[in-house]
Amino acid sequence: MNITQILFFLLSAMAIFSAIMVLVSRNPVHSVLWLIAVFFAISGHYILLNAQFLAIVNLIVYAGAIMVLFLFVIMLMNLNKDTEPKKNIWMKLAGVVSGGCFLMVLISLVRQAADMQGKAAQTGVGDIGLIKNLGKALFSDFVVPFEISSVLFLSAMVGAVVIGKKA
Amino acid sequence: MNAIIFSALMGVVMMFSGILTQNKSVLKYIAATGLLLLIAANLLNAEAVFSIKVNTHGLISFDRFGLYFNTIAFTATLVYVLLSGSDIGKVGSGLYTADFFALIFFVLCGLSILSSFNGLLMLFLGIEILSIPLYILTGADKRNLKSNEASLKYFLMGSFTTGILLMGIALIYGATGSFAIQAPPIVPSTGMVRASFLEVAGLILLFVSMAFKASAAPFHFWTPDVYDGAPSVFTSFMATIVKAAVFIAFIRLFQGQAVVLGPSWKILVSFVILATLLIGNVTAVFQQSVKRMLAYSSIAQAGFMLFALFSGNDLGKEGILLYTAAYSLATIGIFAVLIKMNDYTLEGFNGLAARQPVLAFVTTVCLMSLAGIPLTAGFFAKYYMLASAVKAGGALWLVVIAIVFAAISVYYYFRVIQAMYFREGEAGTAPISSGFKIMLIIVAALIILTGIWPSLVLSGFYF
Amino acid sequence: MQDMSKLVYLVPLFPLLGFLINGLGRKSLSKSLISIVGSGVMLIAFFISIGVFFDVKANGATVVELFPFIHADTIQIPFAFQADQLSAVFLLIITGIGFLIHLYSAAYMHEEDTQHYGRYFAYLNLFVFSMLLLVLGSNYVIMFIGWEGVGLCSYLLIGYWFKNTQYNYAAKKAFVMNRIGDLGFLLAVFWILYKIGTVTYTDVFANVAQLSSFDITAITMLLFVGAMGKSAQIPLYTWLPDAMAGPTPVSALIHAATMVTAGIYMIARSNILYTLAPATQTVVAVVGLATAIFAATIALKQNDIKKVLAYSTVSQLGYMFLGLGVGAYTGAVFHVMTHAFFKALLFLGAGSVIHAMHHEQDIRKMGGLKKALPITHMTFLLGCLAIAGIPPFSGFFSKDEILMAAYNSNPLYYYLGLGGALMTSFYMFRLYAMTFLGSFRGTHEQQHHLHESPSAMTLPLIVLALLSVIGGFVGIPEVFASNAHSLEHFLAPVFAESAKLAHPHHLEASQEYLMMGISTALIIGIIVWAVNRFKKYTDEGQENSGLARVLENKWYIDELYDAVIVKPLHHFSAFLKNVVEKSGIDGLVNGAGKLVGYGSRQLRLLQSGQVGSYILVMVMAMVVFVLIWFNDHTIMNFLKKLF
Amino acid sequence: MIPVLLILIPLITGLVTCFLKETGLARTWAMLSALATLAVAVTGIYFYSPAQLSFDAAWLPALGSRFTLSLDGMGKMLVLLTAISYPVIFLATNRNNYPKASSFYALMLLTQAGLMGVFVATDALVFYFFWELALIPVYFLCSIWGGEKRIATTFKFFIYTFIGSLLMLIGILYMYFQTADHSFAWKAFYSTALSGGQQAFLFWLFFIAFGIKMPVFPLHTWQPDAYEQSPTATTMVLSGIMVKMGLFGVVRWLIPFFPEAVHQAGHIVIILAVIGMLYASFIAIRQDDLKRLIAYSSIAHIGLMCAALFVGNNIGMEGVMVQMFNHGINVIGLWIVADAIEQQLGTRKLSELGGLAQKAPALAILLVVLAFANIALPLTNAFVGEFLMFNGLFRYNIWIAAVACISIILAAVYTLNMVQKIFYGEPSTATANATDVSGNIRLALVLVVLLVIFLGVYPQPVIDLTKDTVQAVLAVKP
Amino acid sequence: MPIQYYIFLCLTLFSIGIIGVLTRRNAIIVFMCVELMLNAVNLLLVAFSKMHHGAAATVDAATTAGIDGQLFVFFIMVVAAAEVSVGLAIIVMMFRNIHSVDINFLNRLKN
Repeated sequence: MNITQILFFLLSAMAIFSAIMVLVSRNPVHSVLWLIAVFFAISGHYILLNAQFLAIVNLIVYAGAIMVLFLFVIMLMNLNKDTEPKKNIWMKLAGVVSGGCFLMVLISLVRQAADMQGKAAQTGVGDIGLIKNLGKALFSDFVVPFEISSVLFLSAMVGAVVIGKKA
Repeated sequence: MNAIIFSALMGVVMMFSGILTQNKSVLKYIAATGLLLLIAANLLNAEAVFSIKVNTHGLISFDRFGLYFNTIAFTATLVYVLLSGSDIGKVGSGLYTADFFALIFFVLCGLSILSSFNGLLMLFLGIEILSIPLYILTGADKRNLKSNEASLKYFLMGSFTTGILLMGIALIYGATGSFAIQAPPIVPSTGMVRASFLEVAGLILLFVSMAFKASAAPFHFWTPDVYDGAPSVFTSFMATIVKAAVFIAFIRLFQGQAVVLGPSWKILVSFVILATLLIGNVTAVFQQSVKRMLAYSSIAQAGFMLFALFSGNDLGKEGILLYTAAYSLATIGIFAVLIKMNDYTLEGFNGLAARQPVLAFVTTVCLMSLAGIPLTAGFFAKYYMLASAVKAGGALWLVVIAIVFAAISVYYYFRVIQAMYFREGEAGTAPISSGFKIMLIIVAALIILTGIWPSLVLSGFYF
Repeated sequence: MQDMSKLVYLVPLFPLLGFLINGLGRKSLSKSLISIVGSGVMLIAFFISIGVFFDVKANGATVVELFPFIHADTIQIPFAFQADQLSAVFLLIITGIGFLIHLYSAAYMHEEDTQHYGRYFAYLNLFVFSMLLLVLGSNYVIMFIGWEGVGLCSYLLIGYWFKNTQYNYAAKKAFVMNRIGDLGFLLAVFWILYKIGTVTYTDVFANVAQLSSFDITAITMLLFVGAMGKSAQIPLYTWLPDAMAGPTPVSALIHAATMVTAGIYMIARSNILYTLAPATQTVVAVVGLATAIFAATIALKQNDIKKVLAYSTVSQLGYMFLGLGVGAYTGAVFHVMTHAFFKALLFLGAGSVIHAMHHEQDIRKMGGLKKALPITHMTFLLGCLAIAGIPPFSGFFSKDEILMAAYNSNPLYYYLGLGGALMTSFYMFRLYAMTFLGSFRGTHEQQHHLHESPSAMTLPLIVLALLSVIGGFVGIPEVFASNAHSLEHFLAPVFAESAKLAHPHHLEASQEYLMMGISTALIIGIIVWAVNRFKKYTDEGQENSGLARVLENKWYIDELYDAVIVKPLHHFSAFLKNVVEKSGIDGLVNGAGKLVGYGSRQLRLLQSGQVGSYILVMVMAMVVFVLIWFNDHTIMNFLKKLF
Repeated sequence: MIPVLLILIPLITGLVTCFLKETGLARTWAMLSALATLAVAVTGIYFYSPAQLSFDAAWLPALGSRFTLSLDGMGKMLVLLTAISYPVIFLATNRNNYPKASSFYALMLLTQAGLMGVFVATDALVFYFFWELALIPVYFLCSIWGGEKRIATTFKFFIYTFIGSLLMLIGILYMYFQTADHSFAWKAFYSTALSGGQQAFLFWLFFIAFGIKMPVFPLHTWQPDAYEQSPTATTMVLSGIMVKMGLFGVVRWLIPFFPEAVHQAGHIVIILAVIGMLYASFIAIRQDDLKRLIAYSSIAHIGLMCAALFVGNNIGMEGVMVQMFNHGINVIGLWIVADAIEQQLGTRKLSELGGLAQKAPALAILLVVLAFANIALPLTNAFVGEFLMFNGLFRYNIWIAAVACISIILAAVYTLNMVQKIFYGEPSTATANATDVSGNIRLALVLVVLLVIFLGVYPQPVIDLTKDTVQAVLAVKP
Repeated sequence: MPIQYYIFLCLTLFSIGIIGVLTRRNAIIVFMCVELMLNAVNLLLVAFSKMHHGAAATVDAATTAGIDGQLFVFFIMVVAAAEVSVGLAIIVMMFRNIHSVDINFLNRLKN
């Protein structure tokens, strides 16, 4: 086990544990914080995979901006305590079971996938994840979607204004 | 590319015109003019006279199928705006009319992307550009709890589905290393198709998420609630043009994938068709609210549109165009009338024929078109779907079942006709302008004309 | 009289004209005009018939084709008339007696108001027209037209007094029973058409050889079923007595000149087929004989003057069928003729009595009418003598011919037939004695109004009485004078083919004389006994018991039919209507609709409104989809097995 | 051009009628239109050559469907029936004051256009179109102007027939893909060879559609209700002409295409039809409602026609042709009487009627003639048809024919029952103040009765008219 | 790292997200679970991207294969951000009206 593997497993464990904590936390604020922990773990993975740009963006956009927005809303609504009444236990069970089933069938599918046998993701090497390369690609091959996503933002903006404005 | 650029630009124009004027009819006519421009631009593109050349690096490809669909969708939107445009201003506080129009144009931008995407990235972006404005339009009536609820439901389920879609894309990417829509894999001499399990899983997830957007059972659950809760004007838009776009994308995406999925593809699709027809038609029978009935009926219609996917031949592609045109026109017509009604329940329609003969007549034509009665556009729409399935072969049993459900659909569509014509009542409506009536009559005439001579719509579009 | 046969279509045409004139003009024409038209057309028809008769006699048969009736594919059915010996005889009977009945009706029905009077004559003319079609047609289809036509007219005339529901039932019964027979006839026609390809008599009879013996038996049996219905044989006879509901002249027309003789005519017409089908012949003979005796027993105890006559008709028809069954076609036709004379006479006489008695028909309430109605009495007596078979009255000759032929075929037929003849004389003279002899048993008012009928009514009686007396001389049997049977000679061409196949073995003349003597003696004895017994009849209102009661109630046959056939059928159709249709088939259809409604109410519950459950279903569906993909081959195989 | 005119005249006049506000005007206009159609039909049929009786124009080139119309013998006969019936129907229902008369007459004329189209179409898709065009106006006619339970009843009728038509559509589609050059033309269907399995499958798809329309047992339950609830004019069209669409369909669009299946499944159909005849006759015996009685009697008659269609011999088929025409005439006559009674007395319960013969002798006589036509008495028109049909059936199977023949007895029972209960006996409270029919109704009835008798005595015109169709249809042997 | 590890990890995270959506009633937390699902996808995409890059790099060291996967992640983030802004606006609007973010209260529309 080299350091990469150790880091991988560590980060994975952290991600999964934090993800589960997001679910089980009664307090929404805790959930948000656990989710941020998940994002950090994932960013760690990105770094392991030599995708530094995404790692940073993930931290800034997700863990930073988006989660702060969440926190902000939760605070705004004063939901920072355990307000969620108990959900029907059967519904919960059904949710867990079907989610579990989903995982099971997908994993069994992937395990049988012959073309994934023996393949590995590069860790620590390869420079496609560097901002220089990504930027080049973004503004050459992917310039159309990049521009188009502005429409998305525009409509999100309009929407947020329309919906968010009082009255 | 014209359509995408112009629709986005028109969205911006609408936003700004909202600053310049609050006059709703002016806004309506600006939008209508914009749509005319859009149609013209798209037609120019389709006729290869003028198009803005952009190097999309293969991410988008414009073909006749997509461009033709754009024309249909834009025309339908134009009809929609002319018919119900003035009702858009009445939604919510009435302050955001320009923004609603802008959002509609952004939806059209998403629609143009969906009709011409050439890779999963553009599909994803297109769907999101289509969906996000819709979440907002659904919740546009902010004081109305039903509208709020519909919006939140739509949003939660929609974003969940986005997750599913993305997982599907990721798995496909893992298997193929690209986001392009796959050409059919080479069939080895043994006749067996060796598809990567990962790709299969991805396709299934993709199928599920597209089925969700197309409101095919068992992923349809959002449809009745959202259509019911959303302001009726926007329901009209969502149930017609948006839905049509999703179907076009669906077919674009899955043509050729049938081979990858192997024999189970037909099983899957026929299962979905059956479930959709069953739930859509049978549940609609019970509904007392015409609006909610139309929501279920749109599910049922989706069941029929899925035949194009099932058969996967050119007849199906031609048919889906006609279907979207016929279905959109009829549904827009009905909704335009529905919006004017004081009471959305069946009782509310009682005796409409005596009080508003034009409204009743046009509604009847529209309902008949939806039911697929000959001499209306809806007949040829259904006809093409069934024909494509028969041509594809091996699905006669499915076609027969579809026929039975079509008969059930007559039941609930005709209940409205019965209410209007055969029952006594005081159907109350908002004041009706004569322009509105003329527009309605044009819609009815279009439906009947297409029903008698469908080549009008399909001319120049045969594969 | 040359070429008179060519004009044979005029014979039915005139009654048809009469029907149209009287039918359409029943409101505008006066009564006398109506009766003149009604009777006049008959008279003209009668004259033409005479012409035709002599033409046929001189020049043989002629076929007159009017227009193609049905020409479809290989079927060629022309609307054509055939004037030959058989039809000529019937023409004379029908138009002649028909005319007399029309004449009689003119007076008898005079109380009716003009409109109904016109209707009556129209029906009467139509009746004659139908009968003429029946006997004149040159093929079975035209015969069938007449065949059904007389059924229709009997329906109309029996139900002439339509206000009376009972009468309507009788009319309906007559029609339906006739239809049962018609069904047999129709099937026979189909059979002939199928096997021979034509229904024209001459072609059919010429090609009998194409038929297997099974075919012939089947065809003749089916035809006989038709005859049973029309000529009121067991088991389809019950309509005829009920048909008394119509006006009395109508009964005379039905019983004497038209309708009931159709069966005889048809079998005589198809004689060659019957001769080739011995099995059917036996059936015909047995059914005829049974009917003759059975009806006679019923007649013994009837008290309605017309009912007695009606059962006597049934009985006499039985004799005719006996004659047909034993191959004595001429005898049967002969009996038709004489029977037409005396039965018309008797009915018209009865009508005269009823007329005088103000529509009283119960003979228990009559008696001693001899003085009040001298002409009626005299003619009626002659009629009774004729039907009883006293020589030299007409009935003797014809009945004797049939019985002799029956003896030749099977002596048992003869003995039973003789028994029937004895009963005939008994009930006829019981009727005669109770009506005309003894003392009057009716009300004083009736007695006060008793009077002889007008001459329009008595004239036909006299003519018919004359015919009844002398009518038998056209068929003097071989034993009395050789070659004196002019009717047989005349009809010989019609029965020629059958005659070739028959193996007649004549009785010794002495034996024949002996049998005639004994039977005549017995009949006279019975007559004397009956007259003596019933001329002192007093109406004490006593109830009959035992066999007499059974006879009075006609062996309870009507009740039996009602219980065995009519009621079950009614229950069956009620069951179909109320259970099978409503709850069964329609229930299924409506049930499908209800099922959809129920499904709708259940399916809507899926739409719980909870986002969580919606997504749950989605996730489960995804799992199922993946599983489907894993097992696609299993599923495909399953589906293939299913479809 | 004639076939086009036959469709266009009622279609255009019908559309025009929508805009005539005045009742009397609409009525006259409709009558004129019907007469014009009749004139065109008669001229076309008797004075034009076959070439002039067909029409061909491009319609949906991509679908392989052309707007082709042509008139053969059976088509001529049914066109004639339709053309004759309409003036009679308008005449007889002239006095029924339908509210919104202009819409009423417009829809009636549209129905006529549809019917005409069905009878002249030689392209399957065109045929299907007209098939439905004939149905939709009827739906509105019945639902708006019908009786008390009209909405539910008509709805059932509509959905019932709609399912049938859709099944036929699938059949048509399937056939379309089997044809060599992907065409809907009758000729293309005709010359397409199909395997036995395909034939059997298609046979039932088509037959159910036609069988519902006829209707044949056990698909008949919409019919008595629909006849009972519809306005009489529509009932006349429904029973007089529309049911012929089913029979027509079988002859034109079924028998020539699937000879093998007809040979095999025909047996089942014949047995079903014969069961239906007896079944309907038995039910008719117990009917108290005049309209329902006529309806069930009609089912019985149609049953015979349906059976005779499948016997596969000329005689039976020719009988059907004759009977199609005659049944149309007769049943319209019966409905006129039923309507006259109901309009005047306000009831059609047999148990409440009686004694009408005294009050309305003319009506009584006319009905009696029609009643006897209904039981196929010789010299009425129905006899010829039934004679030929039973004959055909007899050639097919003696036992089936014998059983089927029982219906002629049952027909006598229920028809005479009807006549007796309406007309005979003493007048009831309902009929005490009745008056005789007069004016238009009388004229219409007299016309019908004259036709009944004329065609009963001289049926040859109808036989000659349809001879070619019968021969052509039966030329196909499995 | 063997790609299977990444797949398992991401599917697990994804499923946890699904389970969260199914079991929680707080709309915000449900939404957060959706974000978790998106992140699982992101990680998977990056892993695949590196896998394909690695495979291609053995042939051509200068290849940019796999870069599209990472760009896709970028776009997902863009969309997610837009979605969040709209979604939270909707939730806030909802909260304003019914003073709750419990999705079980969303049951006016049913049947």
